[in-house]
Amino acid sequence: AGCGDDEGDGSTEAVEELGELEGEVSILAWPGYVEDGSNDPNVDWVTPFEEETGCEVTSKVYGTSDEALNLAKSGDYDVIAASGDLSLRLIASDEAQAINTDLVPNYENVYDFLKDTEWNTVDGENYGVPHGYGANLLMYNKSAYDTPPTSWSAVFDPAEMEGVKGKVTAYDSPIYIADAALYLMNTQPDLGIENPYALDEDQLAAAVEVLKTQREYIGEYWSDYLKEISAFETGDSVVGTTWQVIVNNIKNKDVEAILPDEGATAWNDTWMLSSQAEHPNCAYKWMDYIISPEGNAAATMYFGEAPNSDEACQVSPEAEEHCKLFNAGDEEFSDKLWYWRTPIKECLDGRTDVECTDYAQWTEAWTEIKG
Amino acid sequence: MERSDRRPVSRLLHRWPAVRLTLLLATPLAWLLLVYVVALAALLVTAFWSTDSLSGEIDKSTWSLDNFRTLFENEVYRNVTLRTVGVAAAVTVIDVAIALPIAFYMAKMASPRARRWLVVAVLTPLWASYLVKAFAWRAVLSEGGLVEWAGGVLGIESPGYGLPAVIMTQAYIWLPYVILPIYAGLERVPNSLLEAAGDLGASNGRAVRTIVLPLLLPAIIAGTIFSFSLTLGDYITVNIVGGANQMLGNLVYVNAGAANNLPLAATIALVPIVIMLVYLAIVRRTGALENL
Amino acid sequence: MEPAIALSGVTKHFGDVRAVDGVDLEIADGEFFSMLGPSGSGKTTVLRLIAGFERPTGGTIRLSGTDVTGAAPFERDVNTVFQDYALFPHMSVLDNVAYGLRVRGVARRERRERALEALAMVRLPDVGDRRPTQLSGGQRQRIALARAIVVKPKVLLLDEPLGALDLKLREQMQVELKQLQRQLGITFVFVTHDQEEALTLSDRIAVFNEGRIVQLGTPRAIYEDPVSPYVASFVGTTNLFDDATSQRVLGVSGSHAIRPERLSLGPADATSNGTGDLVLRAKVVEVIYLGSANRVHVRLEDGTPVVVLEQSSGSLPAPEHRGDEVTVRFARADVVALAGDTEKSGDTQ
Amino acid sequence: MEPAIALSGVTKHFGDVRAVDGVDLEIADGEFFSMLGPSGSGKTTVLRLIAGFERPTGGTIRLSGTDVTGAAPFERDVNTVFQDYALFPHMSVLDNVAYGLRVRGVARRERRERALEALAMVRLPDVGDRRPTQLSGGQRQRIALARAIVVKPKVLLLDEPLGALDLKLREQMQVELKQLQRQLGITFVFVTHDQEEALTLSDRIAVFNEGRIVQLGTPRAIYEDPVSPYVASFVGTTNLFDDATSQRVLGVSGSHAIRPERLSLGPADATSNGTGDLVLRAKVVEVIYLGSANRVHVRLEDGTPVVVLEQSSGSLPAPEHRGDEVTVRFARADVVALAGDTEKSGDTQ
Amino acid sequence: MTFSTTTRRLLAVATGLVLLVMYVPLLVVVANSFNANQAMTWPPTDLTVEWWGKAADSAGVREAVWTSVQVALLATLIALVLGTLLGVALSRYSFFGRSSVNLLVILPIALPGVVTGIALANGFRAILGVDLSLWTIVVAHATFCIVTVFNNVQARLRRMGGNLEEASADLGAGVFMTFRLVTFPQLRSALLAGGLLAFALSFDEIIVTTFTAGGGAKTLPIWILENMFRPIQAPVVNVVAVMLIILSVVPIWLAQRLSGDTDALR
Ligand SMILES: Nc1ncnc2c1ncn2[C@@H]1O[C@H](COP(=O)(O)OP(=O)(O)OP(=O)(O)O)[C@@H](O)[C@H]1O
Ligand SMILES: Nc1ncnc2c1ncn2[C@@H]1O[C@H](COP(=O)(O)OP(=O)(O)OP(=O)(O)O)[C@@H](O)[C@H]1O
Ligand SMILES: NCCCCNCCCN
Ligand SMILES: [Mg+2]
Ligand SMILES: [Mg+2]
Repeated sequence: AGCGDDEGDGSTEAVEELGELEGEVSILAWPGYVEDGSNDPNVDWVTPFEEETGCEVTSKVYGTSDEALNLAKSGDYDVIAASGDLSLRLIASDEAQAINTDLVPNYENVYDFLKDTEWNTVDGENYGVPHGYGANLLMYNKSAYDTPPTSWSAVFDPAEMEGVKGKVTAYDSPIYIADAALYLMNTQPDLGIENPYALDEDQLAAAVEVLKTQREYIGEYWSDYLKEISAFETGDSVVGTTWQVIVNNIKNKDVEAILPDEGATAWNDTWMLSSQAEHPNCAYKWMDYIISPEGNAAATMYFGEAPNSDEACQVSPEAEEHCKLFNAGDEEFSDKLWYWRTPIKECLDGRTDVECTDYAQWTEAWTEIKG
Repeated sequence: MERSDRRPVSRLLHRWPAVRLTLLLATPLAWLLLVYVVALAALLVTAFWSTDSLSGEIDKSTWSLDNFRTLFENEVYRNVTLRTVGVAAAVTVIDVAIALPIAFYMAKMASPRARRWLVVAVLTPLWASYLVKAFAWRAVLSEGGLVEWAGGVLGIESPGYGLPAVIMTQAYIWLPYVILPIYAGLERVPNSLLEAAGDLGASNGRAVRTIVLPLLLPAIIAGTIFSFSLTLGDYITVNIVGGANQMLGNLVYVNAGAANNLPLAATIALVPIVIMLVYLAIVRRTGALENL
Repeated sequence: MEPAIALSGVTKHFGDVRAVDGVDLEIADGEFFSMLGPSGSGKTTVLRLIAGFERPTGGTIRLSGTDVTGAAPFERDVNTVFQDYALFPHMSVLDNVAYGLRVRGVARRERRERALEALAMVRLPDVGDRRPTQLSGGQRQRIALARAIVVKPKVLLLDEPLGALDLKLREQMQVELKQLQRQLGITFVFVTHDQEEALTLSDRIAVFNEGRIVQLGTPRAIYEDPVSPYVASFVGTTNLFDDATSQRVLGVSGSHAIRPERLSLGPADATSNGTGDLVLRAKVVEVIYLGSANRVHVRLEDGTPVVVLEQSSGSLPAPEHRGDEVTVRFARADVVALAGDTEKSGDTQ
Repeated sequence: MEPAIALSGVTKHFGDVRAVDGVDLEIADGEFFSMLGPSGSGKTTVLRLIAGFERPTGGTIRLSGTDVTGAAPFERDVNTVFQDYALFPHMSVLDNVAYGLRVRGVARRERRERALEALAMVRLPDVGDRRPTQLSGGQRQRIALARAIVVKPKVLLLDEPLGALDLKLREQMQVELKQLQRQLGITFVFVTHDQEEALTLSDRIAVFNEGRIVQLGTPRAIYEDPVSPYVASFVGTTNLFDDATSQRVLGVSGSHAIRPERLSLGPADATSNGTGDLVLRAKVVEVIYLGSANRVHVRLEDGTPVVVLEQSSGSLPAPEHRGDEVTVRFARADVVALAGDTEKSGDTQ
Repeated sequence: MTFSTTTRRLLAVATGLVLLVMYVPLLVVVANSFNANQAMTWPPTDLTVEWWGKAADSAGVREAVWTSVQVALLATLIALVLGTLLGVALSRYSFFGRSSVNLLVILPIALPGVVTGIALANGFRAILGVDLSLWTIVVAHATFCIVTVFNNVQARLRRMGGNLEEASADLGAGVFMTFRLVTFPQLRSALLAGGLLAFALSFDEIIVTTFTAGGGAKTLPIWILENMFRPIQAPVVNVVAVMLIILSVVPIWLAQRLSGDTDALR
């Protein structure tokens, strides 16, 4: 079947070939993923795409994965940049359609360890192409410590937090429960946590307990980076989770970030095609463009995450520099990362004897933790 | 009367006041009912449904009181409600306390010329974006921020981020909305009443307490509707300067906009709705609703 | 004894406007004192100065000998009945009346009793529970009065208290005011621009013009011996003759005035008959029926317009129609010689 | 000829209030017709019914023979001068005056000319460019008049047009109104509660009470032959004697009235001297100086209070002080026999 | 009324202090627009005009401002029409349910924005089945702006009384002509006042807008919120805010000019 005539029915069959370009495409993405120079004339990778394909881009940004799901449901968007905690929810709610990676030539460059992962592939069907990835690092202000922390215990162990009480920060989303679970995985093996996104009720309760304790030491939670940057810049916060891009933007020399020994939670974003896409052909063009070395390098460098291919790392000396900083392609580094997934009842770690807690429960728990 | 023949519509309208009234009311009422009341009612209905957590689809087939149970049984909601109402009340009290003397000075003491300028001065901050102002307060209250920077000599410490910061920032942002109705209300209190009170032996303070305040009550309440309701629903300021705290607005926002649990969001939203309706019902008799 | 109120050299400027311009005034204890004058002549301002709502630009104000020039209204033993009544809309009538007692810390019970007494005094014993808005204009006026007298001030200031009432009610209230004043023995300072009211009620009257007192005296003195054409024409209707007319009509020089009621009409052929009265030929221009009298506008032979007031006392035949030939008769003694200019001030366009 | 205005059986209820209660009334072309009555008696409502601002609950209204009962104000050839003037504050005086012409589509030029003419007629030729707020009360009143007459209505309705003016100005405007009406030949329907004003100006007067016309007639008829104690006491001051008093004082039965100006005072030992006049002994209670007259309150020997109006005509000695013994003299012919009850209505608390 | 000099001074000082506190955060905004540190920390260490240059080049700002102006103008226009109709109806007629209508008008402003936001968003999408767009923002804003116009109109009409309209009818003007020549001119400054407040409310609204904005419609507050997530852009936001403060003088002065009284500013 040609593309574009069966939109909206939630078909999961990937198309065979591309049809005529529609002349426009509507994109839903994290801030900084779709820059057309309107905010800064020097930051623009959309215009070349538009010139090349004739597909006029409109875009909307979202603040959290949860907000994105809501927006995606409106059906206003053809392509969606989804983190791992969102992608499965989009698929489950029939908001995403399977794609044909053959129609995305640049797909072949993508690091293998990003392909066919649980958050972009279901039952062997690809639901998108990988964009970039990054870790939720541990950031701290050296001046607050005699010996700089090396473990997540810096933000979970009361003894360690005592010295920085009121200056600890954490990411403001239910998905942050996974960070606590990861910590428990290492500190309380008895709980039997195998995957921080697959928690049964007891395991969740344990994580919640850790977080409730942590709550006493929290100065503020963050979800937008300006807040996080300013807090570390001024010293309102001295330790907490962060993204590499935030570290890069902090001028305070005492602030640095590490990947702790336990590893970390992380995200890997996927460009997905909406099941309601009205401009699927332009959408395919966009997906191909944004994972192309040039497009991908530009976007991931601007946002501050690792690009999805070595080719992207080689487009310029700056890109090479960038890739080093972000450990791009470093599988060893990547192995330490637990990419965001959507917790569901069916345990992601393969357990069948228990039911796991789903995202709704996590959300409720998060409300409770914050109190 | 040749004139009359040219105005069939005017004549008709004159003859049938009910027609005139109907024509006047039809559009605005239809708007308010169709756009707003229906939407609110639908929201109320939603509160009895539930959401599938993975797909985010609303399950409309089963009606249940689960959301209400969550709301009433989970301590968190009670705490957040109390916290939010407390913050809103504090903001309102502070705003009224600040607005009264300012408005009094503007309306009863300043020269007409100064009055104009004061009104402009009070209004101008409204145009600086709400978000920008909230962030400016972040800079004011931060560690080593303006408060500590300027107050350093005096040993003044910033309260830091948290509920006091939320209260200060919200009080700041909504202050003009409270000053204006109170100022307008004061202008409507005839000077002769104040004079009569003084004449009968009341000191100025006494005259203000026994005459001005009671007469001003509707205007004050009109102002409090703004500050109270705007604070009651806010979730942005608390994110910016509220430290680790959350308010009702955050819960509604997180469930509706983020967690995609509209039924629960609708249920939580009923809390501020009920609070405001009760408040409106109480103040309705004072005539405040005509002073907004 | 010290005068109840003494103003000396009191001046009040509002920017460029000299609202009050060097007023010297002594008002005796228990006097019913009126201030009469056209709009903007400064009456209200003088009152507000006495009450303490305004501070004088210059001069001093003494109450019973004490200098109160800088004192606040609540420090003065003086109460005001405002023109717009200034009743507190959020209080019941009783609370309004009791207000002055309340701020003086009088106990609730006594407050109530004395307020009810005051209400009885203004003959409204039963409206205590109402709100001021539920009263008619005349009733509000009396409540304002009751509110002022309940604290037993030494001086009561009244700014056109009857201005908003209709004629019938106004006359009734005039009588009551006068009675009340006598009964209480309080000094009344009464502002009005109704000359009849001033004449009816006052012991003494001050006629104001442009911030100054132009004449001060008893009603009779003001009415019968106006010092200037301005006063003559402002207080009551009068026939004013300027110098030229006086010479022509009366055969004397200088400005003169004669009141319409001092003139009488006679048949066209009447003569002075040796009474010494002046008898002048005239033609009737207009007859206005006033019920208790006729106001007859005539024109003398030389064209001078003259107004004659003929009381319908039954004895004189009612003058007939316009155009009739008549004679105007008056005694020379009733002609008042005026000082000052003949310019008629007080006329409003 | 058809009457300019004819009301038959006109009734207007506001909820339970019967504001107008079965009024029949014909007003002739060119008549100066006044409606007199206490507050709330329905005068304004009748006017508003004629103007078309209210629709009658019952009855019909005809203008020059045409039934206009259901017609809108803008369909009626009738104009109103409002008590508060209702000048359009956002328009210049000229635009105000020209308004009626503008809505009739008269060309700008002609509009201007005719408006200026009307302004000249009310003797304010130069204020066209001002705003209404820049005028004094009296001037506004005239502008309201000019605005109403510029469209040459057949009937002009005036609702207490002089109510807001002070006495001096009011008298002046009365004269001008009367002149204007004569000059234009328009029917005037004039509402007032000032009886003197009604007497002064009107061809005929309707006295209202509780939504009904209680007497209709010329000023003289109303003043001199009141049909009831109510009318007698409402129009002018009067001495009312109820049946018992009449028998005691006058020796006749039934209610009677006599006007204060029909009474005169004499020395205590005066007698009727065969004139047939009644001479009664009395004691002076109060003397009120009115300038042009003295109002003397006396008490007859049997205790009946009587008011005597003594014009200060110069010939009589001014009556002395309270407590003096005097005689009251009057002609039997001046006593008016009244029908109806003696209850004095029209008194307002 | 006389007040003691002490009272006067005390209140004058209080007024001055409050105004000072009102303007200090605005000064921080101004300072930050020149602050070389993009995290807007205090005090600014280095000054730069870089952000002003960036703001001048930013098409996104311009588009967002234009979108906000469009939304605010349209919402204000609708509010003016609906608010006037309601104001006239409620001040010139008494009818059954009058106070309920009054309450209904107030509800959208009295209920918190987040409630209005989710109710309308849900209403648009689930009930009416319309896509969110600029128009849904306009509808939402107009709904809570009606009350500002309504209140001003009602207050003005009550003060004006019915006499002027009767005088107009009396002089021969029909219903519409009376409205055009008398009622409307009388309402003008009230409409200006209500409209200005409505415009301000809409222009700065973020919460209701967040819920009712579609993909294509980006109002200025939304743009600002988005850019708060973009560290590199944050200082540009301050520049925009400073520009807004400066530009706000235009409508405020306009209102003063047109109405000649402070009435229009409420
Ligand atoms: N607060 C004020 N500010 C400026 N001018 C004032 C003020 N109060 C009074 N005036 C001016 O002072 C003059 C005297 O005013 P005042 O009110 O005393 O007159 P009045 O004799 O009471 O007049 P009316 O009979 O109209 O009440 C007037 O010219 C008036 O405009
Ligand atoms: N619109 C109305 N609604 C209800 N009652 C009304 C209305 N208009 C007038 N009335 C009542 O009708 C009666 C007659 O009123 P109207 O205004 O005609 O009296 P009036 O003779 O003009 O009195 P005034 O001398 O006080 O002007 C009064 O009792 C009044 O309260
Ligand atoms: N200046 C920001 C004002 C925001 C007002 N929002 C009102 C929404 C009411 N539901
Ligand atoms: Mg005065
Ligand atoms: Mg009336």
